[in-house]
Amino acid sequence: MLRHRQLPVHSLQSSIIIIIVISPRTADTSSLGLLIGIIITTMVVYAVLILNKAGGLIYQRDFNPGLQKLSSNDYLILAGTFHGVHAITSQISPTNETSSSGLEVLESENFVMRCFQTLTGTKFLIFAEPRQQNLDVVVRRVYELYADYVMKNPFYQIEMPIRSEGFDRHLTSYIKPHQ
Amino acid sequence: MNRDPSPFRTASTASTATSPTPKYANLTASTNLRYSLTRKSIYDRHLNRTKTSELSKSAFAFLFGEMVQYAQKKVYGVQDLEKKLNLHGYAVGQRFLELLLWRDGRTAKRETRILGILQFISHQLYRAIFQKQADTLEKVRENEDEYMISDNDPVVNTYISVPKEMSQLNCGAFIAGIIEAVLDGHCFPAKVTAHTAPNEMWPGRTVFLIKFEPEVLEREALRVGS
Amino acid sequence: MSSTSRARLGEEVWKLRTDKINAELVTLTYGSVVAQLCKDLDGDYAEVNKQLDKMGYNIGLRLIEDFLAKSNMQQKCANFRDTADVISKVGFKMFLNITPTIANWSSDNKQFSLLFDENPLADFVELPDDGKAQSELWYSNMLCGVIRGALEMVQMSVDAHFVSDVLRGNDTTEMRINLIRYIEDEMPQDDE
Amino acid sequence: MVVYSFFIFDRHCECIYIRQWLNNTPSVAQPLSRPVTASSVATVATSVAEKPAPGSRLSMAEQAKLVFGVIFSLRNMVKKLCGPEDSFLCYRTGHYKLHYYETLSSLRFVMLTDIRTESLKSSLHQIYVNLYVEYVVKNPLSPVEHAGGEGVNNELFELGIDGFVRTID
Repeated sequence: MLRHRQLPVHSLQSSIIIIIVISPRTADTSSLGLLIGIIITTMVVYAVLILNKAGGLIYQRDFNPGLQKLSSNDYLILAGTFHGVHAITSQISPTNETSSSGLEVLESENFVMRCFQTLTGTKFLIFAEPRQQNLDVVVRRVYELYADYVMKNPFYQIEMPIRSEGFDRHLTSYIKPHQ
Repeated sequence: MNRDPSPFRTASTASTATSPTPKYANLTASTNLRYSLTRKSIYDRHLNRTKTSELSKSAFAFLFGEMVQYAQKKVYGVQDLEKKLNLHGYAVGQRFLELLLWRDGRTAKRETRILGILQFISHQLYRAIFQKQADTLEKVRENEDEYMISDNDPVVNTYISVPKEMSQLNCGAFIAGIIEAVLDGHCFPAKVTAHTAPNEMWPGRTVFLIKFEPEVLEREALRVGS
Repeated sequence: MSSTSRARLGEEVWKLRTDKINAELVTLTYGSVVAQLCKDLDGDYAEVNKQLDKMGYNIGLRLIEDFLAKSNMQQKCANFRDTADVISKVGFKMFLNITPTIANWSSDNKQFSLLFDENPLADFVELPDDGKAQSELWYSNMLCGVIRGALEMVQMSVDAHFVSDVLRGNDTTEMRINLIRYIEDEMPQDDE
Repeated sequence: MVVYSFFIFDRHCECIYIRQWLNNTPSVAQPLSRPVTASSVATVATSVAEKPAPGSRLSMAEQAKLVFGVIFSLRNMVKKLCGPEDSFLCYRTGHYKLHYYETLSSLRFVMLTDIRTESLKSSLHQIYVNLYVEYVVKNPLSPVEHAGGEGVNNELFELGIDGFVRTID
């Protein structure tokens, strides 16, 4: 029952192929192309972190080996530090733009991190293999899954740590096949 | 047996004889309600106006979620919560049944057999509300009075993750309430409950267990006999 | 962004990025919620209004994320007029498939009305003939709370309330939205 | 490509050199007339350092302090997440990109550019090897430590940096 379709590869590096799989199993039934797990064959996502608007860590999950294992306390500290740094990175902007965004992409020798801050102040941090250019696609999809399986879950309390089996499941089925 | 908690009336007054809907006696008599002179009242609008209209599933999910949260504040334990959701579903089911039968018009027929009514639920009713059929309809082998309708992915549960400490809860109790109302409306009184029964493909698979009252089975036996 | 491009965005999100559900299910479920409140609060409609607003507010706090995620809006609105446009043409469009008319701007551009030609929540509804519901109950009051909650999450403190409703025998259904203030960005403490 | 500014921090976390360019034309160099450190800068009231940098709401000294705070935190974060072998290279916001290079002797070179600029890791390394070592370290008149930027803002180094920025262009 699997139907495979290939989409035009726009704005992405040519080495990256997006295959859209319409599967009766995918329970995330967003419309059209979003029903769908997007498999980006060359991408490896290491981890996903979510910070609430006060800088508190509300979600941390490793998907592939690549980062060190930290204690949960260390993650909390890291999140708090990053939250502060993020605010300063917009302050030290040398340009005159009025709406100054904070850090969006961070690169080290061994990983790249995409940070997406929503207009509500929630931050999504995606850690992946170095030199990934298309993490924007991933981060948007993670935001959508968050809107669906965290925000629409009546048992989730806003701003609190996310313990949502549905979110875990859909995130895994979206991110894991990337390797 | 009026389980309808609503002080409101639905616009559809085409009642099936058996439906436990409120009395409509004061509808025509002396109403003190004000109506806009320039706007059509609900009595002037065609009942099929919204037959095919759609809203976003998100809107429903948020509304349903808030309903669950509100109900949760006033209950003792999972069973009580499911009961509340069941009652909400019941109120919705009563009204849907009216609409459905009215829309069937002349082709509407009264289901008199257990299998008939269960098929009506898992096909027509399910399609009308959820745009799909229920996934299976089975008889419980051990118990004469029990049947099961299963739904691999109930619409109300799509975005819900039940916390571990409430693992017995299935918010599909709302749909169970809808089913119960429709059975009641057809004079097949029954208790309907929702149970999580996941399989590998469908982690949210839900079974609605329908347990008929004894009189239903008695009547069925008589009809088989005749 | 112009008003027409907002409208286009709303259409696009509704058509391509929104899962749909039977409208009557939503309508009847909302009715069941209101009915339950009327029962729980013993017909104290002022309290029912308050509770509906509160529930809406809770929804708004969450719904904003769905709105932003699906509409892919990443820029703050330029001004409150723009915000009104987005609420009507994108927000209402993508959740309830309606675009209420924006009208009656105050001279300082901080207050406007939404006129609801259609209100899917109120299809099938007639208020109880008890002599007071029609003058006390705002049946769709949850919508006010949703707007208040959602805007608060994007740094706008507003007041929203209905001023008329066809269910009460008025010729229009009108919601008034009033910008109280923009909430300052929360900056982290400088803990150096 | 546009280079906005360039900072050097020494092993004491002190800012020993700041340079700013406006629209890619070299602006007047901004030597620091008094010691400016990440920790002491707030209290130092000096002429140049306290003036808001062009195109910025902050004085250059304040900016240097914040820049150091950011790179220091991010550098530590990277090492925490990926082990001490890993090193922080750069980040970008919607408006600018910050490039970072750290020597084994804990000198830190930081360059702010527009976001289209490719990685400047090797360029910063070149600045270290060809300019800093040549004109500062080997300069017999320059002190070993550069408190307040002493000995860094010499003419040859300045010219070298200007020339270099033009070549990156």
